[in-house]
Amino acid sequence: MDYNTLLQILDSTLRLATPLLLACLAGLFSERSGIFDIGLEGKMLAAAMASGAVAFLTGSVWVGLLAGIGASLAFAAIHGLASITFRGNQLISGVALNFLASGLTVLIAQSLFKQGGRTPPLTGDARFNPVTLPFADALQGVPIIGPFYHEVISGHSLLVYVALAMVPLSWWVLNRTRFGLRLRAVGENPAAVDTAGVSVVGLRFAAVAITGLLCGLAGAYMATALQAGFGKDMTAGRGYIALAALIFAKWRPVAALWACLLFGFFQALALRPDVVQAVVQVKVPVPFLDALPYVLTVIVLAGFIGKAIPPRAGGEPYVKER
Amino acid sequence: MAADGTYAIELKGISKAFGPVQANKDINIAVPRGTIHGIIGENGAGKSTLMSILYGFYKADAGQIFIGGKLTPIPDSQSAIRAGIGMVFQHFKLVQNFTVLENVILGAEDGPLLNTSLAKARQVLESLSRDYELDVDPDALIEDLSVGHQQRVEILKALYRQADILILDEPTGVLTPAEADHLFRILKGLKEQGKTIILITHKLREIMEATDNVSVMRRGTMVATVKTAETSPEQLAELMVGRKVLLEVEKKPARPGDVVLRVEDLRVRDEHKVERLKGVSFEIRAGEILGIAGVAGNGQSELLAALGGMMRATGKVTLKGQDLPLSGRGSDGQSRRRAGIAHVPEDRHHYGLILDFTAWENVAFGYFNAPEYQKNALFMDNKALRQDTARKMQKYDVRPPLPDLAAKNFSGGNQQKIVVAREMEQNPDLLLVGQPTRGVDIGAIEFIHNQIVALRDAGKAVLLVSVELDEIMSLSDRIAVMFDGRIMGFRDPDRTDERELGLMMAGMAGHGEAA
Amino acid sequence: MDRLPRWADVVLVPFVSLLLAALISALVLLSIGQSPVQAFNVMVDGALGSAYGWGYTLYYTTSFIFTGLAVTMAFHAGLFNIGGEGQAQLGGLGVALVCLALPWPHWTLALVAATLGAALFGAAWAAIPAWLQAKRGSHIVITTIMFNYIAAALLVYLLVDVLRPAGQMDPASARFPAGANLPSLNEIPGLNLIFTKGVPANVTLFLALAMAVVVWAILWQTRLGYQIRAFGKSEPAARYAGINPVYIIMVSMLMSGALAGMMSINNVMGEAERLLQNSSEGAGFIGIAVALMGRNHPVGVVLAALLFGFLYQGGAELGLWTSIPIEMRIVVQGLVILFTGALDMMVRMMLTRIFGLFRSQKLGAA
Amino acid sequence: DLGGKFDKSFNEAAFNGATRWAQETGGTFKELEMQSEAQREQALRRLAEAGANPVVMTGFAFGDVLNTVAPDFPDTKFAIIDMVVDQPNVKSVVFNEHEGSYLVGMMAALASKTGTVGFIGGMDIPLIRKFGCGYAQGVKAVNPDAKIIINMTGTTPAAWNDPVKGAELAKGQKAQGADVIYAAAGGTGVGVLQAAADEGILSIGVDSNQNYLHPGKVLTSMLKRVDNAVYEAFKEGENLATGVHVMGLANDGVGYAMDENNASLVTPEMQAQVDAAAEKIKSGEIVVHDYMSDNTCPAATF
Ligand SMILES: Nc1ncnc2c1ncn2[C@@H]1O[C@H](COP(=O)(O)OP(=O)(O)OP(=O)(O)O)[C@@H](O)[C@H]1O
Ligand SMILES: Nc1ncnc2c1ncn2[C@@H]1O[C@H](COP(=O)(O)OP(=O)(O)OP(=O)(O)O)[C@@H](O)[C@H]1O
Ligand SMILES: [Mg+2]
Ligand SMILES: [Mg+2]
Repeated sequence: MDYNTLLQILDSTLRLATPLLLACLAGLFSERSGIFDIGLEGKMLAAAMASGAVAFLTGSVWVGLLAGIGASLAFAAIHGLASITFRGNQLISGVALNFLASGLTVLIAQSLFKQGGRTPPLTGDARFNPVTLPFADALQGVPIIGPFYHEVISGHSLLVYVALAMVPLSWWVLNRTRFGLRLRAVGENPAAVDTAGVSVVGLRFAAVAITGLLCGLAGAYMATALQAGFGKDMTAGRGYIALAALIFAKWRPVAALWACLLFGFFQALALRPDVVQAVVQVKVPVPFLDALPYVLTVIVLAGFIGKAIPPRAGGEPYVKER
Repeated sequence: MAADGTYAIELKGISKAFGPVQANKDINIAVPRGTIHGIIGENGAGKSTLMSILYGFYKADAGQIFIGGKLTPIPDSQSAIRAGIGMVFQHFKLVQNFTVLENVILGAEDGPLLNTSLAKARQVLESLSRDYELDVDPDALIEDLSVGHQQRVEILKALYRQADILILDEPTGVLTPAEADHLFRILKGLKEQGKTIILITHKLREIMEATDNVSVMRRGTMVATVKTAETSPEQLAELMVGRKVLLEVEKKPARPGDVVLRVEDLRVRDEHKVERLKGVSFEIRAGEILGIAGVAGNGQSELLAALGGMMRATGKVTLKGQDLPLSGRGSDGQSRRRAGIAHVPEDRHHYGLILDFTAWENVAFGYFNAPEYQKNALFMDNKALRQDTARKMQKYDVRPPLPDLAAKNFSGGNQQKIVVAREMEQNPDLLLVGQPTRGVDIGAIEFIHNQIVALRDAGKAVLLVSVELDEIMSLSDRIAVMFDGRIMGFRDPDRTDERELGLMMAGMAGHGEAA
Repeated sequence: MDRLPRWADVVLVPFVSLLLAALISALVLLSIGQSPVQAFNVMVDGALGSAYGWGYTLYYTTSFIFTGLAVTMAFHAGLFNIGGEGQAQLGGLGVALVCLALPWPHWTLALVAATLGAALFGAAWAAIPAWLQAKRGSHIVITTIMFNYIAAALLVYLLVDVLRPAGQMDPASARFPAGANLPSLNEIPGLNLIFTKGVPANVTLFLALAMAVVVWAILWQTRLGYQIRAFGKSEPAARYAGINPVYIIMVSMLMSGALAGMMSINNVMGEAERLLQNSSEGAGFIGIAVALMGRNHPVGVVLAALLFGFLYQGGAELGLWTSIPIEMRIVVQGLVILFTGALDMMVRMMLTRIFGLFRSQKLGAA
Repeated sequence: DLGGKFDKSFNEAAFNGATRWAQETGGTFKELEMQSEAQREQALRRLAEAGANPVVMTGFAFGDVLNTVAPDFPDTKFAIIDMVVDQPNVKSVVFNEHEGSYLVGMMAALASKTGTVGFIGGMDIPLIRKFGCGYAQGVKAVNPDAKIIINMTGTTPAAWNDPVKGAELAKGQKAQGADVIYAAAGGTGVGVLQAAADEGILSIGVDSNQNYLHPGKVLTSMLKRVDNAVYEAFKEGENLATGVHVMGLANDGVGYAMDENNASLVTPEMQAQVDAAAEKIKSGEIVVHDYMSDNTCPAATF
């Protein structure tokens, strides 16, 4: 495989890893606060539809972005209501919301545009267009790094860089701020937070809201940057891959970055079976590449690559008890 | 009452119901500033509920709270903390994988960023630990600390928030006598500083030693508040239960037969591969009660678990000469029961019962393979099971005697009676009993103690594990003291006292002289 | 808080949840400018209005009974099996392999063999997550989700590269031999008086009902069931009682997977008569809703399955005769899961309030 | 088919044909879309049930199902596109896509500056290879040493509706030097055309005229007059002429699209050259190899 092909694959790796990364960090905040969320998929989908539709109607991608975040937040709110306020089963709530999203998005898109649940293609300012980083062209000449910087690093939509920036930010918030301390505490032992006079419900809703926000970004990226419009079930299981990445990363922001890049890389490879074949010298069935992230996650879950210990209070609704 | 006549706390007409349960009924209590005030009462009498209301953890259905003489509504813990109230709960509220420092500042941070708060807290902790013998390593992880130290962290949390009213809910249940003494020294120190302390406990001895006044609760009502100096343990016990109770069990001298259980060099590792039982050897004869004294967490639980088939172990154990497998096939609870071992577990809620199951389903718990409960090769005989349950509830006076009632709807004591009935009615060769009277009120204690003695007199062997020294002293024919996974020594209850046992429980003295 | 009378808990709560779901669905329809009433009529008419409609409703019901029972079985062991989808697809593979193996002389033989095949493959697919849960403590919800995706990928591979007959373009297995065709309801003497035209509902329906009885018996009449339920309620207690956790997790998940796999007898063998990609059509997930609605009791599951059969067929009819997209049924499904599964606490609180009022009034009157 | 009614391509063409008929004759038709493979049979039966006649279905995937359904409704007429189903009451319409592809292949070669062109197929099946093969022959005819990059989106019907993957593949081919990309991939093509436009290279649409999607950026579209076929079928109505019906260049079954959107891209010379070839094909002077005839392709390897 020549260097250009590699660059090209890394390039699409970054593109494809971005929604995973945003969703993964989203899940990270929720689960660190003790709320399991398998509804990432649904939130992304809702956001994708909302942003796609609104961006088309208003012609402004920014308004679309807000709409996407709004939709995702709405779903997050329901999840919070069910799993925090009414202490329902968080997993079931997640499953339900995924169904809801996959159905509602098509219904709404269809009733708005009558195009079989699609939103019309977005053009111009209704989309996030590639931004070229400074010196990208100037440095292109420089061997190795030049093309790398130009092809892989530069020339992505703004949201890609936002996603990357979210990683250190998340780490800092979790480990260096009061909010972070309380968030981690509420995920480990809510009673400790409660008796310390801090509202468990408040903290968890805050966490779920952040999840909504980040999923909103992820969904908007799908519809307005990676693609030019929303299409039925366009997230295609990315929410679950993000979940897998989260476990793979053992609920840590920086590790999440690597996990998502890895899974993004698999997706990029799945697009180029020809390359894979050229490299490994045997025909690798595409389904195998598709399944790889899931297989790896299972291996991690099995504790063969270190044990993945979720937050102690994860999944259980908080009931006051002594 | 108090020197300066004003009260630190006054509760007026506090009531609280949990659905059908009236946990607190029109409670009135006044605590003078700068005193240690004891509260005693049966399990479920409403002590913790009352304190939780004072701490804003529960909202009272009715009643008023006065702090320092002025009406102070306490809707949540936040306002309780602001009112200068700190609470150390029965079960600690610490984040296991946080450091002491992080736990202390949690919720009391100075700014949105941590580093400043941490720096300040570090200094405060140093001075506090100097003033009150509250020394703990600020950077240690909670999960690495002993219970005693964890409790100190809880107290530090309260003091860090400038609490001048400190509530402790059954603080000594998990402490060695030494640790307990240390705690009471700390409390006295705090009292000197003018802080007010409320102490909930079941141990009359502690009340008599540490408190200035004591309030007694029964079934959700406040029955009396008296000066400690002017009362006696007997009187308090009577107030608690509402009738005379014998604090001592009377039993005939034991007539030990031949050896039933022989344990040699028993070793157990927990799931973290830590050795919890470090080579224990002893034997129990028919018609004998061997009491295991010791502070919770020194290997007694593992001993019961290993013998009961709940944990795999190494060493040699024989029951009536038969070898008992300690790991692999035949080392599970079922095989143990078949071998003739019955087991009243330490924690009925976690082990002894399925709270969502009905009483009759619980009576089959562990014995679902018993022939008398089978209709045929395929199906169980649920009808026979119900009848059998009704009989046992009759005999053990379980209230209410309804086989189809869910276990969770029985009271603590009655839940325990169901477990005891189930295990004793198997008429085993060896009975393992852990904390038989934990979470059980004095009335039920009497009954259960008599049952255990009766079983002994019927020529059975009994292994009794309890953290209550009084219980060990009064029931056992021989006492073994455990510390750090080893047996420190054997004693004859008539030829030892709580001091000696306490020292041995703390790991001091103790030579293996069998009694 | 007050406890509700048992009947309210068993009947009223699911009913109210359902009502709420229906209400929201109606609002959704209104918001996209459709008439809920008309939609409802179309659904009722298309799903229950004719023997033909029933033919489809019962067909879906059959599938949902299996997947619902699968979720139920695992649930009582305290395991949330989201893997029904993957297990069903593997079950389909089992069915296909059996049916294509030899020219079956008679459908009864084929049915027995296929049932074994389906159960075996479904169970096998549940075995790995089960083992990981039992031995390594890997969260079964996550592993089963992962296995759904792995199953999908596996089937694509098999259908494209292995099972697809030469010259055929769409990824699907060859048709099953005639001897492996199960009689549909219209081919069964007696029933053919009702079902005159060809319907997909077939003898598998009776197998499903039989399974419901079997599951009930296992759970509430046998020692195994007793141990499963005890383990499901409290794992430490189970260990105290000498119940072997590994054994229980494995057995319950294997049974669960087998049940999920068996649904493929209905759709793969009974209807499509060849193995298609994504043959289970999400029935594995609907099983969750069915089990929740049915309060994890076989009787409830059968009723809930009928309800969802109606929703599913009715939804198809919507897509057919109205401009309401067929996705509407996914929305309804999501709402039902939400209200019966995640928000049932809310419903309970509501009802408890109401009951409380009644009580106090009674007292007042007395 | 699974691409979805509004794939801007295959199914949309069919839909337009039906609408045209409806408008002209005032007749009504009932269209429905498959959500999944498993539904096909139910849908088909349901329509026949409801007395719809004729029933027209687009896409090879119906073939097998139709084989079982058709006999059950002897007096209903069926028309299937892209598949030959041998039943007395079925009309099978197949197209010479290779001929149309040949023409756009020439067009691509003529427009390409890099001498590298791309082909992105939907689901990897003989039918789509037929497109690719014709295309490749056309390219080679103009520029024998042109490089042709061929990618298939996938192996399942999902490949008809995966714009994300389509876009990624297009970007990939661009990176490998392709400056004209022919998308024969249903809804996936939308992503291909989008990406091509973003990357500033040319693309070629398929089935219906997709030039308008990105004016000035879509070189042309290989027209497959599914709309005509559907229109015809409906028009014939009850007395549908059953049997196999081949639509090629000769009877305007296939072709390439010219309109104001791509006028700027196609020079008269190019057009002349292509039209000439078209004539030769009609007259049989040029024979474009049909991949499906023997599953081989002289001009490309899959
Ligand atoms: N969260 C709760 N929900 C329902 N009932 C409760 C709850 N907490 C306590 N109760 C009931 O209220 C009564 C008082 O309980 P409480 O814990 O105050 O008693 P206690 O005196 O602290 O008992 P113990 O000595 O065991 O700590 C008991 O009947 C108990 O079962
Ligand atoms: N957590 C709880 N939730 C609901 N009801 C409870 C709870 N705890 C106790 N109850 C109910 O309150 C009643 C009294 O329980 P509690 O444990 O206080 O009795 P108790 O005073 O401890 O009696 P005993 O002396 O037998 O332990 C029980 O009948 C039980 O049904
Ligand atoms: Mg208490
Ligand atoms: Mg009690």
